[in-house]
Amino acid sequence: MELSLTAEQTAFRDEVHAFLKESLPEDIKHTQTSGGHLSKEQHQRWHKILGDKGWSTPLWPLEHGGTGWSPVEYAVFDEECYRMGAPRVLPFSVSMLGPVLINFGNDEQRKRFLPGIRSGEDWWAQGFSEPGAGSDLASLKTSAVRDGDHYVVNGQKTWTTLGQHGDWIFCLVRTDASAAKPQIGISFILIDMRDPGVEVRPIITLDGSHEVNEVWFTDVRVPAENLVGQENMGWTYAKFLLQNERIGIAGIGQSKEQLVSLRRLASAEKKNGKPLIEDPSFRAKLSEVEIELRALDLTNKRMLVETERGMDPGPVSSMLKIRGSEVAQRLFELKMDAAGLYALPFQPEAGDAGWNDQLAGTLAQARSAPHYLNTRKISIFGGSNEIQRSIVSKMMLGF
Amino acid sequence: MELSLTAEQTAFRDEVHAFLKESLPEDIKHTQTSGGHLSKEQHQRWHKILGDKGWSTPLWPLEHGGTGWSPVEYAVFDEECYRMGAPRVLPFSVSMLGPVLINFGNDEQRKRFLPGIRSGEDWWAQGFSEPGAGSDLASLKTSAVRDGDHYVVNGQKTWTTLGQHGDWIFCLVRTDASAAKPQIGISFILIDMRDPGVEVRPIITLDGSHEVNEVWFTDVRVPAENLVGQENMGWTYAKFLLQNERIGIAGIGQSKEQLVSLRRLASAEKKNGKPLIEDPSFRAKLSEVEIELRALDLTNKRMLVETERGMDPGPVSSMLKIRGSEVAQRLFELKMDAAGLYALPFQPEAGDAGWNDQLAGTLAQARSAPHYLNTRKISIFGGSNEIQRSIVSKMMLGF
Amino acid sequence: MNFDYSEEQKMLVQSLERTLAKTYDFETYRSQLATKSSHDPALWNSLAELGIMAMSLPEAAGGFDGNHTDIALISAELGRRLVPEPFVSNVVLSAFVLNACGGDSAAEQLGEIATGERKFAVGFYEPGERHNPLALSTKAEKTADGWSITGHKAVVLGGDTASELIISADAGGASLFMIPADSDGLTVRKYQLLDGRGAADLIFDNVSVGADALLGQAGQAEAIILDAVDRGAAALVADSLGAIEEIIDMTKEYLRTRTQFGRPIGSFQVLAHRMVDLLVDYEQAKSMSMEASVEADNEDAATRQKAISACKAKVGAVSRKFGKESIQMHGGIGMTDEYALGAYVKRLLVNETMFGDTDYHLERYSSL
Amino acid sequence: MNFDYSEEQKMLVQSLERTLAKTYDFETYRSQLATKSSHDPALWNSLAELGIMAMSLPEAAGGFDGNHTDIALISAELGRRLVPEPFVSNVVLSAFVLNACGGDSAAEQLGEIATGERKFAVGFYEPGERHNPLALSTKAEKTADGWSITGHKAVVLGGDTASELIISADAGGASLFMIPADSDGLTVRKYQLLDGRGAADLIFDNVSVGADALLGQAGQAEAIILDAVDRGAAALVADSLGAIEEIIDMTKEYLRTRTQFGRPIGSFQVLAHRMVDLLVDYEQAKSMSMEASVEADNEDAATRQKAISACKAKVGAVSRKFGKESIQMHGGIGMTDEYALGAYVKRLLVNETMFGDTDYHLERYSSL
Repeated sequence: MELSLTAEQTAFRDEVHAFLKESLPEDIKHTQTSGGHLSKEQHQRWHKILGDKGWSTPLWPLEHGGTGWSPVEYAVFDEECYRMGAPRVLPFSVSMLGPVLINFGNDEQRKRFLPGIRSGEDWWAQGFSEPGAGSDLASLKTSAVRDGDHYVVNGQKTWTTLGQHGDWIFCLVRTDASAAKPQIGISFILIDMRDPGVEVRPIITLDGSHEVNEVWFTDVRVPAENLVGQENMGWTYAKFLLQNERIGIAGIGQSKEQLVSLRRLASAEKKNGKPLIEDPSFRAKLSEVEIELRALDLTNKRMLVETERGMDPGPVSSMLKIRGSEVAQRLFELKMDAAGLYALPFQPEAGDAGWNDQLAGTLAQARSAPHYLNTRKISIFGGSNEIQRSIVSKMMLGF
Repeated sequence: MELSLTAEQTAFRDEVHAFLKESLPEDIKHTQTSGGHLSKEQHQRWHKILGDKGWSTPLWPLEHGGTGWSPVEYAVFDEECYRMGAPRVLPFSVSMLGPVLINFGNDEQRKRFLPGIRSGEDWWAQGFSEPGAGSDLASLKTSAVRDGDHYVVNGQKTWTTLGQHGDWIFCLVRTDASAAKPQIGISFILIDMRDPGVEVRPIITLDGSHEVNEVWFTDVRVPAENLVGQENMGWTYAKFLLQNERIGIAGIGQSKEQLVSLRRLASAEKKNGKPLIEDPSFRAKLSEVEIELRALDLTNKRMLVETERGMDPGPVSSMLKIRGSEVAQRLFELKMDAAGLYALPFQPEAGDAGWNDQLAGTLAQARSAPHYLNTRKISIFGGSNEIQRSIVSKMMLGF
Repeated sequence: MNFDYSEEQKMLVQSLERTLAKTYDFETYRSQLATKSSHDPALWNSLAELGIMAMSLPEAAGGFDGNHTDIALISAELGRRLVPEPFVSNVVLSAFVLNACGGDSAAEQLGEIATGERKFAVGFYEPGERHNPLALSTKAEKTADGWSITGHKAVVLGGDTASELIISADAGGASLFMIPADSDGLTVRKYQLLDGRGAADLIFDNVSVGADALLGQAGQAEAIILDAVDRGAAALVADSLGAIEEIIDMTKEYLRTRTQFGRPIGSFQVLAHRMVDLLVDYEQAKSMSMEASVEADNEDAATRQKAISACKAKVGAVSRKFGKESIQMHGGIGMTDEYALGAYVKRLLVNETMFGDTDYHLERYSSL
Repeated sequence: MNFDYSEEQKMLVQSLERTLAKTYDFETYRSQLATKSSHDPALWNSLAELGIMAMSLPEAAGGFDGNHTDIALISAELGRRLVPEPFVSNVVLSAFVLNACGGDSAAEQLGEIATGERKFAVGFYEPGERHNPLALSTKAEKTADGWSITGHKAVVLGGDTASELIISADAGGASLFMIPADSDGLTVRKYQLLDGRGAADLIFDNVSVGADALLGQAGQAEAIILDAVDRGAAALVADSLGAIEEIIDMTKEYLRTRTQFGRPIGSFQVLAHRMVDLLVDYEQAKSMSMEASVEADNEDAATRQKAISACKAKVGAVSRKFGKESIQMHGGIGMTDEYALGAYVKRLLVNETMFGDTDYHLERYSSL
């Protein structure tokens, strides 16, 4: 047993560090570390820089542009990114769609779409959830009816993250309404969001930010060649996609970054004339979450290694998502509490690029409550923690 | 709104206080406040003293020997008992069986049994749970088959608290095995434990104490006149009995007594050279449970008053039991933690009357872990907290 | 011992309920937020006409000589409807301070509060000293014809709408001053809080005021400050209870009607049982809120502080749990701005944090 | 970075597993408890023959020069089988102290530990000073031909079976002494702990010992004490992990097979989801336990202490939760002495509390 990095892994970390130091644009780093929202241009610029380096799709098979990194190397990369203030590439194209196209798409589709994913030129959105189909994803209603060499799509998707920037959206649609079980009769299809009949409507979340959207489809004509895999087999691909998320799902890098920023805030705040971070009751809470994160970091690496060796990945990703989201939410909560009274003024624009009005409190204080509120979502979206628990209990208890 | 006691209520409290001061035997007080086990003789002696005063069955109707106290007066009495170190009368005869006999028994049964309950001369045990019927009480299997003017009882009851002292046991038995639903076909019957075929076997609990028992029935012949109410209607009486428990179910008096004893222990223990009770982290935990108990005390009184005015008693007793057990368990847990290393030596006899061996640590330390372990039962027995939550959710959510 | 409200109290609440039900629903709230103001004069006037500002004030000032249980009842209704108007800053804090300090103009000013025609706000807290209302860096120096004040007051509730600002400053010990909002050298940095209520930071740079700006005696204000904060805390706790009751209704309804996997989500045991725990917590919080509303008027400071801190800590912890759990149970819809739940969760966050957060009160309780 | 055990380690554990499976089941454990002794010479000898005492000891003393991951593996098996034998007090604490202090007889004594033929115990803690191993009231005064020791050592693990007692005493600073258990003036008050392991209180009343009773240098023992305690803590944490794994198996099995309301109780969602949370907690505890077993040998005290405290605090909290939840899920049967669950819960309680409880380590972690 050896829990330190090997010499090779240390060298790899140094390589990542050197690359990020040289290549990460200052403005992107600043937006990222101050808790602001990256603009579309910032997202795409950074994606392209990584893509040019060959690091935008590290977990793909080598022949499609992957790096061949081990899970531990990926974790090292992930952490170094957060340590240096580098954003993560959005998961929709790289971690979700890409593996599906590689495994279930055809050559034509791979040739057409993988380059735009690697470079970040194509902005992909995810079209799974619907108003009536949240946790119960299989009850989705958006329909795709075959009409010659097209499908005609009608319906509504929701919670589409950053769909306002989208060029393309991959959707689950119902192609056979008469199927015996709701899981049957679903297909996986790619829709150009610039086509007529596609409308994106913003959803403002309770923290005042515009991150998610509704996407409406009215008689949208989608070429049949945009169907991925076989018709009515979409549920299989969707399950593959969701299980495939386990690497990075615990959010270790992000939580380590938040821990640093929490410590910074608590050092600046005062209690009884001394820095808050020296207060015994605050320290105990800080230590608890710090220890939980320390454990999660090791658990994450250990489980990824075990998965590589054949352990069932199903419960692993769910377990990591459950505890990872709890740790992240706790960190944001402590940050809000540490911010004190200045968590209360509501200045949601304060995180936007270019906002230059006068703040009540510091930017870290101003962003603390919106961040707390915003991160309530991480135990809801992408399969709520209740759903994750049911997945684990099904696999490990049989119920 | 007036949250203090009225002048009448204060006078009543003083009356209770004066009576206890005069009448509570020193040895009983000592066993009770040192966390020991009362002997059968001590239980019965105290029951008789209360009975002679007319206070052993305070909540019964006046004509059967009740006192006519209001719920708040009963709460005042209960608290004063704990403040003075007086034991509570065991609930099996007084709170459980008595009201059933009064409401559903016949005159003959009332004449025969109520006096022995009031005086405490008859020791009653409860025979509800069975090995296969814990939370799912209605699945009980003990059978009573009519044979002339007797029932012949066969089967096994378990978790019978202090059944080793029992003269009588009231049981739920199955009188109709063919009934459509398990709740139907159950009868409520009184069995003389001194009859042939009744065998009591001790269950030692994980804290090393003998408090609960198995009671086995082999061809026990019970006179038919010992059937309470109608045959096959026992489930109705059992539900009545369980709902009837709400007064006192929150265990306020006992928890207040434990809080005092926890403070005493934490004042004697040292941490970093100062009394543990001055340690900020311990104080925060102490304050949290103290505040929870303060709230529970008011909630208890408020709900009892509301129940008197017609609020549905069902969710009330369940809610009080849930939170009351949580508070009590937390107090015992803090006590064990406060006891430090001297919680670890296992000296289960240390609480028994007459035990005079040399202790490691103080008696309070020695009893702390067994008490912690023993009180895990209070969220299990008498309808687990899970069952209580289901009762409340059924009533308040409809599920 | 009884837990009942008087007939007068019940009538007042009923008329307030009726008025708000008619004039102030969630859409009204959202439109008001869109105006970037915490205050709607028409609404404020109609509330004043109901007598809710006057209820707890002394008869001499045109009030009805009520007590803090009146305040609690009114606050609960305002919380239940998300009303952002500056009730607490005027009727609870300012009125208490003015009444306690006496002085020539107190009766007149209390009268103006009772009718709602003039607005005041009270600022004790300062940046960088968290929840301690007695930590005082703001200085008042004696000048030839009055005082010169320099300092910074943080997140002053109602500071955005008040024409008169009552603040604490060090003038040989904690002292209270009343200063017009338009004074030279005073910057009033206005904003809205998470839930739409208004506040301001007040920055005093050698602000000159007359000798009559001093309220009460110089250096003697500590007891009044602590008392005022306790009353503010008790009012916000009641406000939270109103909000929590609304959250309970919304969540129960959602659990009953939202279906997933072909059944109402409330029929999933984990959600049902968590809802039960919330209901028990609510009953506990309600009991503490009742006690706080009675003890807020207690003249024995130690008894009052102990009850208020117990209540603020308990209701704070319960509020936090309600916020998290109700959003989680709602799922995605609970995350959206156009659904009312989020607004209630934010109202609770403000109430938790103002006048001492949960940790502050837990520690104060421990030290008493 | 890898999480693997060596082939030697796997073989050792397998043979230990096999031996215990054959010779030591729950009924054996209960019979041993009934004898009121923590020690069965036959079992002890068979464990010694497997080499588990020698595994981590230096080659010079007949050991295999192993490290703390060996200790952790062995401890986990002993915890899994509830073995009360004094492994940790001898092989972890005493062996470490003897090795660290050197001295003429150290090699011989380590050899006796490796074969199991002589038993030692180490006592640092004292009554009334909770979990601080450096709080020292016991005094050692210099006499003409040695030392005179007076004081009280609390809850000394293995103190009931040891013939030699190693204790800390103040001799111009923390110092270590080895004293025969049958010395005049020494009272050894023996008892068993909650789970059947043995311990004793040691009361020294002017106990005279020779000059050679001093281990190492007078006044220089603090670092050794802290290091020894950390190793003891790491061993008990591994012991807890073994017990927790057994609790998981029992509880999963019970959830699958116990029926109520006509279905297995594990099919009730609240129980299933709580079991999942326990499984996640177990994985977290396991990771920390692995880290502790590696870091226990770290020569950098700050790094070692931080890792040990993180682990002891985390595993302590998880153990407490496992104890409560597993009993609750079992219901009545979990409360009984004749069902194994309670014994595991008690084993966890002892492990949690010895060598610093959760609070102690959380505070130490915070201060590092």
